[in-house]
Amino acid sequence: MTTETLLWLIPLPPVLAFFLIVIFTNKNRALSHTIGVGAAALSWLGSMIVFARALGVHELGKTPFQSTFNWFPTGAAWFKVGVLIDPLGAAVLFFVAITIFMIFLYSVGYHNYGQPAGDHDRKGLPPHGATVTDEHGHAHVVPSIEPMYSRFFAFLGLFAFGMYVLVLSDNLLTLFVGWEIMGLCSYLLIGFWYGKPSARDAAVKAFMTTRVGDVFMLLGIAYLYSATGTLSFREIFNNAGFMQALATTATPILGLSAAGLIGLLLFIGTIGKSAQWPLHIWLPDAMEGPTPVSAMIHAATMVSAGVYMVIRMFPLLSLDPRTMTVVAFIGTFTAIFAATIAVAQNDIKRVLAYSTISQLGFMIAALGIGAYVAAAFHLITHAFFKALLFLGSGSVIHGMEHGVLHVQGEHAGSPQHAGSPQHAGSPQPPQQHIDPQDMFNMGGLRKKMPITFWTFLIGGFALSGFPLVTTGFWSKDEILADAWGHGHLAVFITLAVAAFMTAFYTMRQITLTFLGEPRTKEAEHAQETPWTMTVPLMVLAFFAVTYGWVGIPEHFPGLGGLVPNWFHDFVGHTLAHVPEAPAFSWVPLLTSLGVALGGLFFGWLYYRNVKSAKEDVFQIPVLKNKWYFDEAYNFLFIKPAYWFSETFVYKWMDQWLIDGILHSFGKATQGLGAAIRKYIDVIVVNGFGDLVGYGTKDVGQGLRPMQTGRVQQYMLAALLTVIVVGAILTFFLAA
Amino acid sequence: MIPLSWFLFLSAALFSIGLFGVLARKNAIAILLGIELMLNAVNINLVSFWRYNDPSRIDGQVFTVIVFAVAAAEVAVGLALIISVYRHRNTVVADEIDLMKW
Amino acid sequence: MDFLNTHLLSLILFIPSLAALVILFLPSEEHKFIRWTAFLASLIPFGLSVYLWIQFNPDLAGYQFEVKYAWYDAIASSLHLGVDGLSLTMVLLTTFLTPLALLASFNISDRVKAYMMLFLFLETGMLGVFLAIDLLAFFIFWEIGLVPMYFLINQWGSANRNYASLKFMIYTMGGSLGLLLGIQLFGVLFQTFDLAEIVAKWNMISPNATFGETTITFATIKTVAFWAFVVAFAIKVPIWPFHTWLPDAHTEAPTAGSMILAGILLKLGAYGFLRLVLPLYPEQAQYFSGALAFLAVAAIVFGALASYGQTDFKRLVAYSSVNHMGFVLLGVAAAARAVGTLDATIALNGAVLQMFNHGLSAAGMFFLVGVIYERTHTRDLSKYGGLFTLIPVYGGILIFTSMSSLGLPGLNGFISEFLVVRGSWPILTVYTAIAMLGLFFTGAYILKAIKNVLHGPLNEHWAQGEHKLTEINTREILVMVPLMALILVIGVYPAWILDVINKAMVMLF
Amino acid sequence: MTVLQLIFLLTAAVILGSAAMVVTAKNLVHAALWLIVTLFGAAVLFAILNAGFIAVIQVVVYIGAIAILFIFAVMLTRREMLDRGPQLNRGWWLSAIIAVIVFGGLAWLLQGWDGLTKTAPALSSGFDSLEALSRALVSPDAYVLPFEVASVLLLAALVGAVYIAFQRKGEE
Repeated sequence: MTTETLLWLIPLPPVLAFFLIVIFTNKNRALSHTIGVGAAALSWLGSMIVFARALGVHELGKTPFQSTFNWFPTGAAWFKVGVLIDPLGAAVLFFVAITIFMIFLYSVGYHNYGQPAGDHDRKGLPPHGATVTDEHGHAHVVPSIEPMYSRFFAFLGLFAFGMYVLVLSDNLLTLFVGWEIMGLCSYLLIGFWYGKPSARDAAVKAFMTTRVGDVFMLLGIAYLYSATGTLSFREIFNNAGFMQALATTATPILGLSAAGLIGLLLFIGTIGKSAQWPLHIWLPDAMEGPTPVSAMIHAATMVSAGVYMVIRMFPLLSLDPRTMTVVAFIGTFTAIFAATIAVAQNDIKRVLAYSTISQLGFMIAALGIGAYVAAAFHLITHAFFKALLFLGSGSVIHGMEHGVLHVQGEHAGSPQHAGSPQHAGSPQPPQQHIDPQDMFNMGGLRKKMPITFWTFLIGGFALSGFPLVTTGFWSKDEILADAWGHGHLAVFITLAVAAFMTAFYTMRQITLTFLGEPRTKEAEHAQETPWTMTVPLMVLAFFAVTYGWVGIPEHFPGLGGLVPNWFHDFVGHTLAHVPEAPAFSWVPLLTSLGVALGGLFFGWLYYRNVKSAKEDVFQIPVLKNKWYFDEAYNFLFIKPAYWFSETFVYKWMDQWLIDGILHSFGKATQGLGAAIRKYIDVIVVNGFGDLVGYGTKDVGQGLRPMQTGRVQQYMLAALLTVIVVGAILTFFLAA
Repeated sequence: MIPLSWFLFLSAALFSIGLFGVLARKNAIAILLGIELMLNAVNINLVSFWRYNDPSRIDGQVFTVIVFAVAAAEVAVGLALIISVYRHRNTVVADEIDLMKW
Repeated sequence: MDFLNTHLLSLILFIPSLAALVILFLPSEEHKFIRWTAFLASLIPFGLSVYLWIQFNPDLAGYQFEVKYAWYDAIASSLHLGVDGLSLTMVLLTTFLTPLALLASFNISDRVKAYMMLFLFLETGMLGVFLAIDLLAFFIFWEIGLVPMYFLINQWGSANRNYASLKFMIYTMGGSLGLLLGIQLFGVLFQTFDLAEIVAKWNMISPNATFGETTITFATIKTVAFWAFVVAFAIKVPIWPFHTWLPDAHTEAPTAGSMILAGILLKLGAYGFLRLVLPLYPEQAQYFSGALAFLAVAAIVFGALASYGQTDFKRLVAYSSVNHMGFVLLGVAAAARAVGTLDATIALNGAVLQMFNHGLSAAGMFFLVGVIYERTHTRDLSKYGGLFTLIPVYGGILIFTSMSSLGLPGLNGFISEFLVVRGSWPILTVYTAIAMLGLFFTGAYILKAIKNVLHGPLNEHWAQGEHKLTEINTREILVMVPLMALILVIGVYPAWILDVINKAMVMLF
Repeated sequence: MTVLQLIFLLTAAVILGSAAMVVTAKNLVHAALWLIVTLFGAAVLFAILNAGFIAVIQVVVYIGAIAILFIFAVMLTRREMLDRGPQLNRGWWLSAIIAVIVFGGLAWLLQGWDGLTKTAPALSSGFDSLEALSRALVSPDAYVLPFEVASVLLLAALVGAVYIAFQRKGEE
């Protein structure tokens, strides 16, 4: 099979799995997850083959794998869409395929495959556990299988399809298609437990917030398309004439060039999708979804998609320095802003969510200062370790839920609760004793869940940038080096502070969760998760460590040159002009060493003694409440929008003004009609009509007696008439 | 020879007498009798015109024959009607048979 | 076969009416038999339209399959039928939707015979507008379509149907008065009603020439006539601020009536813009394209906002039609301003495809609203809640269809909206940018509907007892399957239909 | 004055006299009998006019069938009418005047006509009016159609008369 054919085939298995599961196999759980995981495996296999072949091509940037076909006609020409694997695409495809496959596998365990159906579970709500009786007659409460198990794999399949489409696209339009399909899937998956109002609202929030970006992005696409007549990345970027024209055409907005404006419009799309300030608000709420979804959204796919798109469009963005400044500012600000919030969160997943926002800010900032390769590198390393962390946190929550159910089972075993399905018709969710996601309810889990602990530790260290062994160190170091090397001091300092905070809150998380002693009974009964969950953790942990080694700078003291800086070389060739790696400097290296180790150390130092949330000095209200952005948006945009829609547009404009005018027309016409009737119709027209009618009737009444019914009288009359008429004719007319 | 005018005047007189019968008699049967007189007057006219114009054209006689047929039919139906009315209303007075008035 | 080829259009046009006459002689108690007769009969025009689609040669300019029957010889009007790529698409949409609407009406048990007959007559009326290329015939079919719809709303509608049907009827008829006068003007001037001839002769008239004995110049006359046409079609589309009849009519109409109303009747107005306004008044359209664009953008934005502000599910969907049809007019306005350019062609492609797409998605949405209304007897969004649990198949279908309405890429709505935006951006930049606000709120109201109907805590009222909600049944699924299939097919591979539209647009303008 | 004229005048006197009796006789049986006299007179006139066949038919059909029918009818309905008041309407004088006017009008019309004094042409030898009549009645060129129609009319009258006068069960 040629590589081009393979490229076309890679996205298909997940989408076929989606349709198969939705239409045919949704009743059969085993078949559904087999299809889902199998499809992910097939796509993964295809991606690996493509990746291997891509490695074998010399100068893939100049001769990428590419194939197009006509999608729809525009005038005399056709709009072509196609698949493209250039170095950037290959690198992204690699991590996307692996993480997606791992997430599929992980979902099998996470949704408790093989467990009994829940006692009171119903569709749309998370499973509440099932009571089983063992051979000794003891009732235990164990985790129950997700009621919508098959549906989850269907959605995941569609999500994977969207991501593959996005990565494989050779043009902005199909990229946008994949982008939006993922948007839909994130909506469906965040709202997977749609019965919970919080999940439902989070889903809507996610969709609408990203849609703000999407409509701008659509404009950007339309603008770019009308300016160049094509949307294919290579056709635009490899055409110097286009680029020249885009860079020099002025637009009336902010003095930007056309390239700058297009870039800015597209970048707003990224702000929405990658949850950058000020559109970051949806991402933490998206934690309402099941954990594999969080991993999917935060690591492997959706938020990466935003960054991926800006990296793709980097040649265009870099044409206008003003746009680059905006990008750098947004990225840097988001990095530090989200980090401050992360410090004050207690929900294990929310910490990671803000951490994601912050790390995405790093990438955006890197792009903004022109560090193309560093951004791509951090995108990929981050994907690995953040997927690892999310899946790890999911594993922790899963283990904690086990503990929660165990404790609950003990209660259920006591006399007053024994055999208590009292409301069979209207299931009551069993009493939740504690929140299994709150880190202050955990502690000491390292003994209960060793695999989870070690993999989470690796992920956490990678996120913090633990020197030399973790990927995070290499990629973050490269960003700092670029910022320093290119003279963006403000960016450098801000990012360094953010990196310190990252290390700090990561260690806070690890300490609170795994170290020390269990703080609750539930945490004591936590249990390691099944192999379907731990295997993905280990695989991702492997990459979280090793992947960094492909991007060690050449001039790094000691290690530099041991392995060639393959990543920079490979991905850099995506661009027509390979960006130069910054010259080596001790300042960023020492800084990243310092902030990583310092953050980790202080985090451990402080939190090893903190026993409850009340003792935590970082529970600052403004941080805990995320700088009150949700409240502000609600007050500034959502409520006015709703008021404007319902009251102004509908009630006032449509119902009152327009319909009012219509009704007054109607009334005026009715009035006119009434007047005409009263003064003209009734008097003149009816008068005449009545005259004719009644007159005829009266005459008829008068003549009625003539109708005697007597034959002879009729005949007489007839004869008389004949005689008279005959006489008249004869004597007067004929004469 | 008898002039044509004699026949015509006779026929006119007979017609008028019949007409008077039709108009003046009370009894419906008598009215029918008057009609018979009028028909006979017509027949006399037809035959005389045949004889006095061109006897080789036989049309006058044919008409007379057809008048016979019509008269027979008319009398048959007319009398049947009268008998029927008589059965229902016990009268043969034409003036009393006035169901058709307004 | 030869007969079929020469009379194809007349067959498509009149078979529904013939079927209606056949139904007239069926016993009125045999509901099942009448339904099936109507449904099967309406499949014949669909089959013929597919055949027409296959036989149609998109590369030829002008009308194909023309037939001409003598009609009003005295005023030189004839029943002249023909199709080009534009009308072909609309004919296909009409004959495709009508059987589905009839299938959707199988639950009607009140005066089935009259209902089915009206529906079939309605189909003839609508097809007539798309097929006629004689202006008088066009106008007559235009008005014919109103009558069955009036009765469908008035007789089979819900509570406020009298008001809604009257508003619908008076508004549309009032609007078309100007159209009638305009058409009469052509008749008087050119002694013909043949569209092609009129377009040629009308555009030859110098704007400075005066009309008859008067001193009125043709520039004035053309401007007045232009607005007369625009108002007639704008009411039908409907374009803000002429749109208020639509939510009322839609909300009160029976389900299948709403399907046809949104799916096809609105397209008559848009079709009028493309078939008559642009060819007849290129200069005026260009001059007033800014005003048209303003109205279009107002429809897009206010339609979306009003939809977002609804608490009535059906009314919400009804307002979405205003929003979506605004994109059609935006494309038309862009094409009017820059006629002949590539951007204009793309905008027109988008507009026509948007007409087709909206026909699919709006019909589907109205049907789905009808399905749930029939079961719950309420349209109030706040009375639903969490129904996904009870009716997962319905929920899936609703999400799919509403995503088409939302313009999700991969489904049909995206292609057309993108083309319109792409085409109008270089021509009407600011308007297009403002229209994005409407696109944003499109998402808002769709999600609001899903949120209230399917998601959230289950409203226990519907969970058991006499109110227990039943799943969408096989017949209803069968109505939706063709719609969904086409939605997906156009979204994934639009070339088969866009090729026909594109060639027609290139040759027309 | 020839014999023929004399016979004519006598016959005419009989006809008019009996006709006057027909329309004035109180007893309807008498009126019917007087009608027979009138009809005989007419038969005589037909004979005078060389229409022997018509004369015979006049006697057979009119007197033999129609007049007898009248007598039957009179007898069937007699109960009611016998000698009960005048047999003429109250306005009989108006009828008389009209009859006179009609006669006067006809006479006035006739006396102005120049064919009045015409005399009968001689019948050609060998001419048989009966044969001519017969041929005319059955010849497709002449009167076969009216003849057949007349026969149908008679049949219809027969059926109609029977139907109308038939006394249905349950009546009376």
